[in-house]
Amino acid sequence: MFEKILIANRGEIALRIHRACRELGIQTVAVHSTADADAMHVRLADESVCIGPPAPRQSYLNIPAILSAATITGVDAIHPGVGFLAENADFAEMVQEHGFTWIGPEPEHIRVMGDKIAAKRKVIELGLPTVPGSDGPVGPDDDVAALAASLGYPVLVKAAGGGGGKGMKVAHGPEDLDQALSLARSEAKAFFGNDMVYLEKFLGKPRHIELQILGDGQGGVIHLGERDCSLQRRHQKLLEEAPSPALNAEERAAIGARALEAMRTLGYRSAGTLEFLYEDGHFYFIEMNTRLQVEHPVSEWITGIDLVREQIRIAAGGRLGFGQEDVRFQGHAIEVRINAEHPETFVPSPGRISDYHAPGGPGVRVDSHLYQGYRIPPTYDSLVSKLIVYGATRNECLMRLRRALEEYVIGGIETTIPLHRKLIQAPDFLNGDYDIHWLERFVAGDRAA
Amino acid sequence: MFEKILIANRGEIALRIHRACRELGIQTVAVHSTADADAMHVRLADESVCIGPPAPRQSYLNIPAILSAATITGVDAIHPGVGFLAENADFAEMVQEHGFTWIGPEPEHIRVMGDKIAAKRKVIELGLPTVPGSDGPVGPDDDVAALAASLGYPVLVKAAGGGGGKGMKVAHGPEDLDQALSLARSEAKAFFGNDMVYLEKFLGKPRHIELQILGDGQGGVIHLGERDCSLQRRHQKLLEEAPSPALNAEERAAIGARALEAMRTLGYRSAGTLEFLYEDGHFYFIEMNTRLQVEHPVSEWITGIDLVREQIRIAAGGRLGFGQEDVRFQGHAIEVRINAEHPETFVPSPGRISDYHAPGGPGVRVDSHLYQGYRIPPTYDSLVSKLIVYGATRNECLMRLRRALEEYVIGGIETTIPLHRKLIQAPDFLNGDYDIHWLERFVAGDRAA
Amino acid sequence: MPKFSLDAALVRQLAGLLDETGLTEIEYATSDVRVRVVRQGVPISVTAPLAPPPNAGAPAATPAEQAASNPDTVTSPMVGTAYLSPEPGARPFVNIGDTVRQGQTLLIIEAMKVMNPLPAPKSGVVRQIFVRDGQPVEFGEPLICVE
Amino acid sequence: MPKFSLDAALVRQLAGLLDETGLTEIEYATSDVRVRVVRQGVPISVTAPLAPPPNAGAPAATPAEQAASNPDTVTSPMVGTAYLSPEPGARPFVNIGDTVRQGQTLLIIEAMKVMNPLPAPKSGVVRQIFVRDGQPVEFGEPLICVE
Repeated sequence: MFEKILIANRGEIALRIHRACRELGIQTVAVHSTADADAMHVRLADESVCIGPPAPRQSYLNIPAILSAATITGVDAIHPGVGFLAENADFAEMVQEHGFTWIGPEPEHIRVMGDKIAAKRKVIELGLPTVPGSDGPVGPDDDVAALAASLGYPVLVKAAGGGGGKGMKVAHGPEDLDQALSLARSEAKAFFGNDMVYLEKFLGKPRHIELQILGDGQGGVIHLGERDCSLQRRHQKLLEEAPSPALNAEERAAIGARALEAMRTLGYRSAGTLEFLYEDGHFYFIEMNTRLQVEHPVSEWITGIDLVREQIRIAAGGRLGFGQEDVRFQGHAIEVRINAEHPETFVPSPGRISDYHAPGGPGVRVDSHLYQGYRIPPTYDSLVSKLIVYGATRNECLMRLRRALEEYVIGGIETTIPLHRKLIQAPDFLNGDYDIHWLERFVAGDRAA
Repeated sequence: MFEKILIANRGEIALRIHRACRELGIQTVAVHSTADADAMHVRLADESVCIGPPAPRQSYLNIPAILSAATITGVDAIHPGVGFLAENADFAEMVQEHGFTWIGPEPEHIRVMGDKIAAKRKVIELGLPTVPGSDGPVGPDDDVAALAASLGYPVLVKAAGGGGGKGMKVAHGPEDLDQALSLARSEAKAFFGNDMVYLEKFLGKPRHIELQILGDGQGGVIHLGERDCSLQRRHQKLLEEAPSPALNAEERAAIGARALEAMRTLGYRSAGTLEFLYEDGHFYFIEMNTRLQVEHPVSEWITGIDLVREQIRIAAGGRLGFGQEDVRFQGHAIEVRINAEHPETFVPSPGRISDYHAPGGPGVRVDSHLYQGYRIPPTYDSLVSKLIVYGATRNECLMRLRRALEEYVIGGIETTIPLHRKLIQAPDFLNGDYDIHWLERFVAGDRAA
Repeated sequence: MPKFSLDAALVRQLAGLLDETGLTEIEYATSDVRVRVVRQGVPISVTAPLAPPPNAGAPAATPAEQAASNPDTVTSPMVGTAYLSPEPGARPFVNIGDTVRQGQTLLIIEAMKVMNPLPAPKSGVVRQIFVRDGQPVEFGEPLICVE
Repeated sequence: MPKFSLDAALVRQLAGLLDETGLTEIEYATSDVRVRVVRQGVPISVTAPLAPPPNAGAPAATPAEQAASNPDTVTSPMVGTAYLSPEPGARPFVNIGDTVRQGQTLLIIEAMKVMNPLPAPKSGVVRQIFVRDGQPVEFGEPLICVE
């Protein structure tokens, strides 16, 4: 086992990794920017090294600085956390070339999954379902009507060069197709200077459901069930739960079995997440995150598996030591993300924490680097706390979440706690009846009210 | 289900009950003395009533005041918590006579178990093992040698009127018996004016092991396994763990089956605890606590059963709804009691909390009414926080405890946190090799060092 | 002698700068004038564990607290229900402006179905009655003021 | 009488300097004007989440912090290992008391197996050397003082 690990990250995730290390009897080295000298994980770490000024490019993304810090402190391994360099295959390779162990997947797997097109090709080869569509741009000579019919309406016409919703048109039936094609083509031409378009099956109200994977790279692979992360605003997840209120045991087992088969073929090592859109009983792969995720605690709680501990054990050469049949799903867990943002306008709110009191009692976990007197720097992302609650049933879990949100005090800055307090009153949410567009509407309606 | 519950207690246990109520959607009424107007549970409760001055006799033990508070707030039920009136059978009866539901056992069961001699007689009748001994005083005509031989050496000669170790002598073999008898008799005569003595089997290094019981009073009874509470100083528990490192599954099942049979015969309702001494594979009943216990969270964690929620459900007429075969024991849990006391001299240390930061992350539960700026009144007991940690194995649990103790900050007063930090280094404790005398020796050695 | 002229606007401006900058003291002097403004840090953290109650930050005591600390105020010796007259519909024991003798019943507190008369602790004039007939009262709650 | 003119920008600038330097008070006077700004004791709770570090409560900055804030101090531009001489056993680049020219190499920082010479930012005299040969240094760590 490792004696000393460098944590190449900041905030709550750095603290999370520090805790896992301490519980394994491993010493920690915190690297930090000048803006984070007083950060919780820096104060708790056995050693700390200042690696640069506040700007991430000069500190948390500064590969030479991080590798130098690893060298001068003599660590065995580097954990990249979430974000920053966690999915940088070059960094993973350099870590290994410098003689440190990389606590993460094979760089090759990071690389292939980091490229959207390569990833899609790869998982199709591995037998996972993706959003069906044209294999490439559709030209004037293609039988678009036949293709659209084979995909099943509604279909989406999408600019090849596009993004941000521009050059995207939905055809709800054959009668819309021509118009959608010509509109998308002219928008594509106007915005991207290229009128090539793709055709894709359109999902009107999908859920975002992802599967937590853990492999040892030695043949052992399990999944920890799914997380429902449909509650998003501008593609930022705000609340995640496991299991999904939309899935039944058969669907879970079926997608789980396909995913295990794929990951076993790939020989995947460490923690990873397969993200899917889910609609009408079907899963459509969107991407794979080859790292730990912010919302990993909900999977930990319903399975009793400590993902960070397992990442470290596996990186040290350990095997999983158990199979899918040993993974028991028990109860329900919800994570709410508490951001330093105004709960209605979402304007960031850095500043000094004048009051801090975390909720306690049974079934409550708080992963946060906040403390009274801490000053949140304006330089980094706004996630300041994850409140995770557990209950034997979803209803117990919801009631506990409500009670914990009543207790949580973060003073001196604005946070999204009031938004979560409103969310927990919304009948749709309580009924588990939401898709990836629901939260945007909820927030908009809320602001109009 | 109840709409409103009065919590007739203070401190962390009042907060614990408040949390259970909120999670069931039940409103709470906090009653408090003038010294507790700023207490956490008072601030979180839906309503609060000041019932008297700081002295417990005039507030938390003031039955008319509590019943009046229940009347003017219109509650459905009263939860007595732990201590104060929790084992007062008269109070339980008065609560019922005034038309409120008593969240606890039958007053008759509280009464019989509250009397040491009646309790011992009762549990013998119910088939539980007690410390064997003479049924009454041994006279000059009794065949003491035969009785001692039947109990098995060593035996304890005990003054009938005695207490505090006076008039107690141990005979390690037949050769010591006459001298022990005559010494005990003369001490008994000198100290208590009565030379009658009892004979009892002597336990040299017993463990304190207790069994958590939960009955619905309608035929349903389960146990939640044992807790090992051997780490005591002056009969005050400082750390409790479940399961006991000394017991194996057969012993657990055997004592559990006998206890269930006894409690089913008794028709026990609500939470309760059977306390035993345990030595060389044998259990000896010492007393039954007919209430919730401070250390209930460790049993909650290894079984997933919320004891306070169940107490409330059962008081409202609910049935258990599951049997012993449904109770699954999983993992290991430890509770450390954090008292506002000097960690070496144990001198109480009330005062203002200048800094407060509770540990977080996976597998950590904190039940505490502390907050930064709170002033601990000097009037009540010194328990200010319970840190409960969980791990898949005892070793994981110990490592997590160590890490959580590293994170816990309580400033402005002295606490027992430093003692626990030392305890977690002690090889005997880490090996689970301790009895009820161990902690006294550890503390004494520590102070001499 | 020239009249002292207070530049209140300047003080307000400096007070605003205190807020803006988070300073606790500013001293500013020129050859003609010297101004020093100070704001002592109110430790907000005392009320940490809850969202601040509606009156948080108000330095003054609540009216009830003020009344309770007035030595002329009779506070409730127990939890219960206050009755201002001996029975429903009867005339109240005392009215504002009445002169009362020490020991005279001011009102009744019902607790545990027992009626507990509350005697006047001293002779004087009833200045205020803080409770309504039939109102629940807690320990220490101000009931009546006899001066 | 001249109207008092408050230079709010000056107060803000001083408040900013308080933040930047970690001071609690600045008094600044010229022949015409005197300004003093204070920020009361940074609450101890800033160091809450840990048992106070050994120097907690010490109001003064640590020597390293003092050195780092001295404009004559050259701090490390990167994480690495500091070498005071071009190769093992060679004479050091500079010694205390030496006069150096702007651009002259003061020491070398090794990072990622690359030797990075650190040039003197200005000409002057070497007053202090804060690091030993071969010592690991972090970003911003004081290395050398050239006055």
